[in-house]
Amino acid sequence: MSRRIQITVEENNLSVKERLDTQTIFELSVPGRTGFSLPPEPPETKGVCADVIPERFLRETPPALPEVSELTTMRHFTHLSGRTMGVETTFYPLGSCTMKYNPKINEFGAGLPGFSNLHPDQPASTMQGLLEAYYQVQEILGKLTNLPGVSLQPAAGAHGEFTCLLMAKAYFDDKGETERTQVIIPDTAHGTNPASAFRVGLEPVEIKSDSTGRIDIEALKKVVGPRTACLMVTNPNTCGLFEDRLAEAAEIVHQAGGLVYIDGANFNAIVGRVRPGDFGGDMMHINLHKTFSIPHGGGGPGAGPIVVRDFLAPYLPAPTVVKSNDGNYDFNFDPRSIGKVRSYFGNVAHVVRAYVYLRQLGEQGLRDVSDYAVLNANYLLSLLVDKYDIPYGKRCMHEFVIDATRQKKMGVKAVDIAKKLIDYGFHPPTTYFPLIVPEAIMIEPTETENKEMLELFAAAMIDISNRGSVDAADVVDSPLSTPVRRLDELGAARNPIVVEAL
Amino acid sequence: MSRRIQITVEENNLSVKERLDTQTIFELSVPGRTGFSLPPEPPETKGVCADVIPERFLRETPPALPEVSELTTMRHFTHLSGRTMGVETTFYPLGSCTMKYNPKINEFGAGLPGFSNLHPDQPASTMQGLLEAYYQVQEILGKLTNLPGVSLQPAAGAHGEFTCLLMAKAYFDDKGETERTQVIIPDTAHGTNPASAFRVGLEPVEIKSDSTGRIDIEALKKVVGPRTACLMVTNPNTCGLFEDRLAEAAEIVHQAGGLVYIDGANFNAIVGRVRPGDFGGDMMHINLHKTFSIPHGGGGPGAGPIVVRDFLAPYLPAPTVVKSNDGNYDFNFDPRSIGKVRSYFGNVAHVVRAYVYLRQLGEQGLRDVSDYAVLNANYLLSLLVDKYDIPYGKRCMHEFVIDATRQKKMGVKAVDIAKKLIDYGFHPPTTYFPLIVPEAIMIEPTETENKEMLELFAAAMIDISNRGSVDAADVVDSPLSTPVRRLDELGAARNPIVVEAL
Amino acid sequence: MSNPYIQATPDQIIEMLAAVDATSIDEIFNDQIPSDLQHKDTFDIPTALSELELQGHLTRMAARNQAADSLTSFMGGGIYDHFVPTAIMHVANRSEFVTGYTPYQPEASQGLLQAFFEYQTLLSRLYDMPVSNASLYDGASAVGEAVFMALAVHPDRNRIVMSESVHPDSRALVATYMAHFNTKVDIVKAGNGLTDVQALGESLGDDVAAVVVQHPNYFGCLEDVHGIEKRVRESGALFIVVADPISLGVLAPPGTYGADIAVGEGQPLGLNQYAGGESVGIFTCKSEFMRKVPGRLVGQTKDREDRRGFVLTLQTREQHIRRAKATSNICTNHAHNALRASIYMCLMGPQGMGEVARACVRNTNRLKSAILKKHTDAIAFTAPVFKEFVIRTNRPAQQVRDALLLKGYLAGTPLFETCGSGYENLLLVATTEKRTDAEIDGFAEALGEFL
Amino acid sequence: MSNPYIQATPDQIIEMLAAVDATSIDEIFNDQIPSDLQHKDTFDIPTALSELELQGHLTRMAARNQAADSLTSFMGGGIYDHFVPTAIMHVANRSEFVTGYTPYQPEASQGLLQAFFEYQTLLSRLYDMPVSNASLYDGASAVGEAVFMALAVHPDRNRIVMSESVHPDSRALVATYMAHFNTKVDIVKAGNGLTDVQALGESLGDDVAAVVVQHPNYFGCLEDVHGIEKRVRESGALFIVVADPISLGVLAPPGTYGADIAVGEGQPLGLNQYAGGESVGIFTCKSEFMRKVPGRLVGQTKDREDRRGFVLTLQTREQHIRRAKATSNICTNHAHNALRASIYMCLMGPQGMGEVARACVRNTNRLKSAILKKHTDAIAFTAPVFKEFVIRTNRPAQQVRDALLLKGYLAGTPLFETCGSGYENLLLVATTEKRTDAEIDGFAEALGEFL
Ligand SMILES: Cc1ncc(COP(=O)(O)O)c(C=O)c1O
Ligand SMILES: Cc1ncc(COP(=O)(O)O)c(C=O)c1O
Repeated sequence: MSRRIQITVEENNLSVKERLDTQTIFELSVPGRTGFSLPPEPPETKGVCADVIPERFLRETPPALPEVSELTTMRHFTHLSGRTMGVETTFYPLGSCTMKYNPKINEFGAGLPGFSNLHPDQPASTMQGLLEAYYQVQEILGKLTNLPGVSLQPAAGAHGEFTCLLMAKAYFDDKGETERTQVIIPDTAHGTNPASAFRVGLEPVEIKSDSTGRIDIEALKKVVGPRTACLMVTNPNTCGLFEDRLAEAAEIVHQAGGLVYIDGANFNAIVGRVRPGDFGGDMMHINLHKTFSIPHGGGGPGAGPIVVRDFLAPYLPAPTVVKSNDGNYDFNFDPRSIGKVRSYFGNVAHVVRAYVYLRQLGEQGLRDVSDYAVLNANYLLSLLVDKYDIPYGKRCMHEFVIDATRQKKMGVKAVDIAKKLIDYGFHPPTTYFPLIVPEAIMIEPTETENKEMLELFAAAMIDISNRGSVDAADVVDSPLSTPVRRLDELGAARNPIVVEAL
Repeated sequence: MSRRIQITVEENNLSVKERLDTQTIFELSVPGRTGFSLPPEPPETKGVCADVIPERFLRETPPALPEVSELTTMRHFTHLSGRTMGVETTFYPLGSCTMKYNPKINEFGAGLPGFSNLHPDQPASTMQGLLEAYYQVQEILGKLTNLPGVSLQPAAGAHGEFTCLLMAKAYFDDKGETERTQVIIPDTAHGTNPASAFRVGLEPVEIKSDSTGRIDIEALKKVVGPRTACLMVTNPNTCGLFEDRLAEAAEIVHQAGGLVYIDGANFNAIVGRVRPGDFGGDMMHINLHKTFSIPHGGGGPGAGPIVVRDFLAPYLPAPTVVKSNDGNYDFNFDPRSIGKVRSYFGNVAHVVRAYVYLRQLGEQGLRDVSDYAVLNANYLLSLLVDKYDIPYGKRCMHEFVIDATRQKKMGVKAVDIAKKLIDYGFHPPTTYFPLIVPEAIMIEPTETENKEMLELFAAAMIDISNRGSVDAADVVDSPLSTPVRRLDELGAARNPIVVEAL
Repeated sequence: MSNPYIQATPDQIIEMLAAVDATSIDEIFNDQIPSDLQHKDTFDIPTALSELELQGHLTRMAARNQAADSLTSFMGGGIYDHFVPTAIMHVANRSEFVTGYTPYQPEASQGLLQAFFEYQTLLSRLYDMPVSNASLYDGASAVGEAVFMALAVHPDRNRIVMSESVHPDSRALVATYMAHFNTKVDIVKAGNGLTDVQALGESLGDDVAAVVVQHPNYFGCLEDVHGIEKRVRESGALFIVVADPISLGVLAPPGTYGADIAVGEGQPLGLNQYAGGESVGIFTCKSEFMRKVPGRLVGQTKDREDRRGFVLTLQTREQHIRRAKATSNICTNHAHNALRASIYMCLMGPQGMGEVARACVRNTNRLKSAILKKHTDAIAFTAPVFKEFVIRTNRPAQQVRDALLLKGYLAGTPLFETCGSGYENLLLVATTEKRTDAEIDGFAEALGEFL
Repeated sequence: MSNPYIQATPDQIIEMLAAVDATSIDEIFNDQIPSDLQHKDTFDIPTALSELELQGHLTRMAARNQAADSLTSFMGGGIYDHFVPTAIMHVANRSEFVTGYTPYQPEASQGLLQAFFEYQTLLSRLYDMPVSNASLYDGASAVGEAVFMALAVHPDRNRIVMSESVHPDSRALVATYMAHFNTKVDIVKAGNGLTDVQALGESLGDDVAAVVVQHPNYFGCLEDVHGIEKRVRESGALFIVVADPISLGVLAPPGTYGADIAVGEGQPLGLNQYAGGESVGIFTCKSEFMRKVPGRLVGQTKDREDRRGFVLTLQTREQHIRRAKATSNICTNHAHNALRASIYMCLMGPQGMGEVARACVRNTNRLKSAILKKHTDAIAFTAPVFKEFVIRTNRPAQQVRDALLLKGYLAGTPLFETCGSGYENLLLVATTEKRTDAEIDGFAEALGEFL
């Protein structure tokens, strides 16, 4: 990340360095310049559209895309990458996001042309290698969760939630229980949970967590009943706590005829050790881009496979992959399937990556994931416990939430700590989530970080708190090392500019 | 490139950010940590060495390599890349180095496993695709230079020089002219020329350039004679000037029984327009990593193919690639060959890259190379001509040398201008070469840069000169935007530390 | 250690356990998780392979697929064998782009944010629509989101009208998405390869929230978008257009014929085919709907020192703020695929987009003519097309596909497989800019006996 | 424009020409180059192909090679099918590393310089030699440079003694390099696969500047380096050792047995085989020779603010300063391959280097045993080996190689092709850590009939 050096050759108020680094690709455009290498266009092709396509269908002017060279394009995006932090730039303890290292052998598999050049409408016989990967990932995810019905179609976690809730509705419809329209969701839940519920025409019912940050069984009992479609729980929850009474809660919901949905975003904490099917889950999504080492791509694509109990499996989106007795693989379209939630087969390249990861780690390697994710989180927590308020005790699963209320009193809020961390060279943790902790800082180190890094980060956190107590303004003034300082987000929303003017 | 922000958590005098960014890989090592994924070692393998290898051959302790994870390694080298400028970071007008854009389609070709997994001892019948690329590159280079004997073996330009001079010696030996031991080299020559001459047991004889920066024909006449093995000329020369009397000079040398060697480092200026065989060259090396778009790799590998006249072709290093009547390709070992100058076949991946480049550009595209390399250089020169001394007039070939003597008088030397350019966001040009221009700044924009960039660079150059006249110290104090400021090179040489102490 | 990515050394584990007051990792778990919930048995999953072994294993696995790098592809129907410039992956694969998360901390991710802002601008200009979001999952779910948005714009309407010529997966997806949303989805027939505009007009009413049309449609044909728009406008419904971005190199963009929302599948913009799995959902709309847009939006703003910068904006639309009331449940989107599509559009520019599109038109026309020469009735639908069309075969198209596979062709999509009965002898073929004249002529020749 | 990498637009060309006072580009050339030197005719080279066409063209061309990803390789003799960790290229291919030049401006290239400093340190530690340079071209030219350096150290000596068991290309290269340098090169026989130490001793004298031995040698055998060193030491010549870096995972490094200069081919350190074309010349030596080292050296120093930094150092050794008197003519080296080798060594560390080396020993031993079981005389040389050995075949080894190719094996190097007559029925095979037991046993089986 570059510190701006003021240089005096200015034009439009931009220094040379800024002009080199910060213009948009549109500002770099020069009429007539090109960046492609296509076969020369035969003269007769110039007029082909007029010949075969009625004029009313034709575009009058070419689209106003930038006219730039390949070199300009490469430099431009290289500059943009230089203004972006990633896991290979620095520690990225963004809570709830499991920013673990993305192994490069995954990319080896995903990059093979034998996978990347397939067309989805090819016959299954011509993609047995791919279907085997699909089948294996289905099998393994089913076994890790003890929820044997698997679909790799959903494109992300939220998409998996939505898909499972659709399946729940179809299931209740089949049973004639159309009055089950409520989804019970603890107040620690991620925003996608209520949003997904709404999307399938269900009504989210929020319940408050108890003082330990977990499901309040009494509160649950109050709302559960014949209108309950689902209880939707994240386990470990977003406070980094294991819902140790979830089996009990599930029992209550099951008794009332409802289903239990597990938001598997935090599966990294328990993979290889606890099977969500064993603590009452009936359906669950898994973020391959969290637990299973798929890179996040700056926001996506991810992949949100779902795993469900046997009796829900027929409703899975179509198709799934099955293995026949002769050892061949094929697609299966169950007539009871809820249908399609995505075109074709899901985020295929990610399934290949996950296949590689699962095969490389195996059973013991996966158990190591949760072991060391939890050890790292507890160790980092132990380093911060003196300086920061710890709402939920000294033990945590793979992540933990600290509360900067003490620091806020000195004039340094969670957001200020986050920004100052950037100047120390770290990507900040998640802030202000979960909503039930006022100055929440949610820290997830993951199993792939080392002790030295955790200590360095803790040193920075402690130093920021110390600074805050003597000179809050110094912290509030951060970040200073970034290409821009704090941005006017309110202004952006008030008068939104979402495309560059022509 | 990041500006250092001082953070107070210090340990060994290093801030957190410095510890994240600047440690050596050895400092990051932790005993017992590993970064590989190999099959588990069978227990019996642990002792296999003791079983089959006598103890005196065995290592007592493992090598003291760093013990780091894959993630640490990736972060470490990612940080190092962030402290390095490249052509895709910024304009890199390093004179004599032809820092043009390296097309990505070259990498597509070079990266195909069908090329990269070949073993050199495989029979020719199993690598016809590779041999075809070799053959085609040989053919095309021969035609572009009108020097039809081609070897792709030399690993770099200097290696090509050395190889050709060896061939010249072999040739003269065959003719019984063993007294030809002198190589006449103009004072503008690159240091590799005299160094290569010395390496084959020849004696470099330097001649001064004339006042136009070109070969002094009278000076040449004085030294040429029966002891002359070669005249070694760079054309265009390192002042960016075409040696327009080279044909005449060659005539003189040929009359005296000598050969003419062309240093083809500047071939980019004339490719597709002038064939060095037509202006008297008998042998020449070509830097694929200059004219033919091979990336420089931070110093190498390059590739230095040589092209020679027919009568010298038998002496080429072995093997060359030939095409037989049935259309198959094979290796050819000429008994008169000087032998081997490199193991196997040269820098094979680079030959593939060059093949791709030559095929993509074709004849007209190659001519465009020199056309626009020359236009760009002349245009940039025209923008600087008012502010800087121009030793050799307003016309140049693909590069030009300016003299900062005027600026030096204000207290700003060529080196200061170079360093200040870094703060403006550019890689500096070559400085203090050629040696005959005291405050030489040698600028080579290449054909792949655009007019806007040339103007931005010129603006920076002019601004630096202007600043120098009012505040020389500001320029001398540069660079400030880099991870380190000017380094003590003298101290480094006085007390060399070339490996990290254990 | 069985997991090569874990860095803790035995010594460090001891130190860390001491610091957290535990004697073993198990103890930390046992403190928090009832023992009976912990699975002590094997999971019975395949044994671990090292990276060394995986390189060979994966190479062999990929070799069990037959892909377009060894076969000649005439596949289309949503995913295409278009040219992918090599430069894209070289810069898109920089680890900052690959490994970063959604840019929640704008100062640490200005590069990503600017890239998404540029993506939005590029799509807005290509589709001639004032607003684009920062990507959705794929083309089909973009249709689904568009329908949801239309229902939010028209909360009093509960019917969607869709043409049969929309991609079958998009149709299926909308059916799934709406199944439990108290909304009816009516399909208008497209018998001769084109939406029956008359029937469409008749199916409209003031209960219709949106009409969805694809242009060029699934069968390759150009729809009477102007005629359709007029009818949609009259009904007050929103006009949702699904458009292939490559077609917009030459075709009039949805903004010019009155689309309220224009969506599409972005794979053709420099993404690999990847069995349909390397997708990006394009979502653009009119300005008036900006605050109802699903997914991420990046906005331009200023920092404290008045420098331009970019942030995620209008976040109050989103689930993490608005929860159930959000405009969509989307969180993770398809950012990296959007980035790659952006790089593609930058490299191509207006001229390259035009050349690619014209080459598609030309090649498709060449194949069509060659086929017509073989059999004058072999082209199923007569409407003008862009880059694909439907062939009528003299036997079930699946048999034709299988026979041509043996000759080295990926011969197209037997429509029976995607559209069901009634489509037995129809084969959908696409001809992109990558096909050479020799390939096209050879394919026409090979098809000959099946027409 | 036929060249896709040129950015000048027609308008800009006009402006630029005006600025330089020319009416055409030709005029700029004509001002400087006599017209008769300008080639106006065609160059008759193959016509241009666009990137779109090249992707297919190159894929087909590569498919005309049969490489180790589809065949099982037992090739060795200098270039090996070792495991290449995937991570290497992901970070080494960052464009800053790929496109930068030699770091002449240290402030702008600290990353490269530090990487080369680390490379030097890694090699120094692996070979147990106090100094390493920043790379040479390849293993063979590293031998050549070592010999040159020895001659510079001993300007009064003009003979080099080399064992026949040194890689034939290295021997050939030294012969070429010395052919015109007034230096004689004597070859000591290695009849039974090992240097004849007796004969070597006898060939020494006070005119010998250096003795070159390879260990493990070209035939795979471990040389009596201790015995040789003693004799070399007595003669006052420099002891130059060529050593495979992978072997040093288990073998005693050259520094422990008195090498003055230790060199090697770095391909096994994570570089692709690439027909021998992805090489790096390893060059290490004793401290006393530091100022005579060929090629680049990076040194550690401080900046004005006392921060650690790195620079090219001892540049007065080099051609651009010292010209003819330079320690070498090398300018461009093999920096990027050195970088990749560094990354390999970091990933492997001491433990990985040990495991790889032991797996080579184990696999080689397994193959040897299996072959011995087939035919007790089939192993040509009895000396202990590291990862390769020579098989005696019952017919010319070239025929064996060709026959086994049809069975999917790259069966090794027929020594006749590299060592000439006398070696007709000898086949050099290597067994790296990548070979599985099944592959080894299958190969032994397949060899059976040829022993
Ligand atoms: C707890 C939780 N649930 C659900 C999600 C949504 O997953 P996705 O972003 O893959 O849609 C997230 C993502 O951050 C999450 O943290
Ligand atoms: C004029 C000239 N000659 C020769 C060389 C040497 O070429 P190489 O570095 O490829 O050995 C160079 C390299 O900079 C050069 O500029």
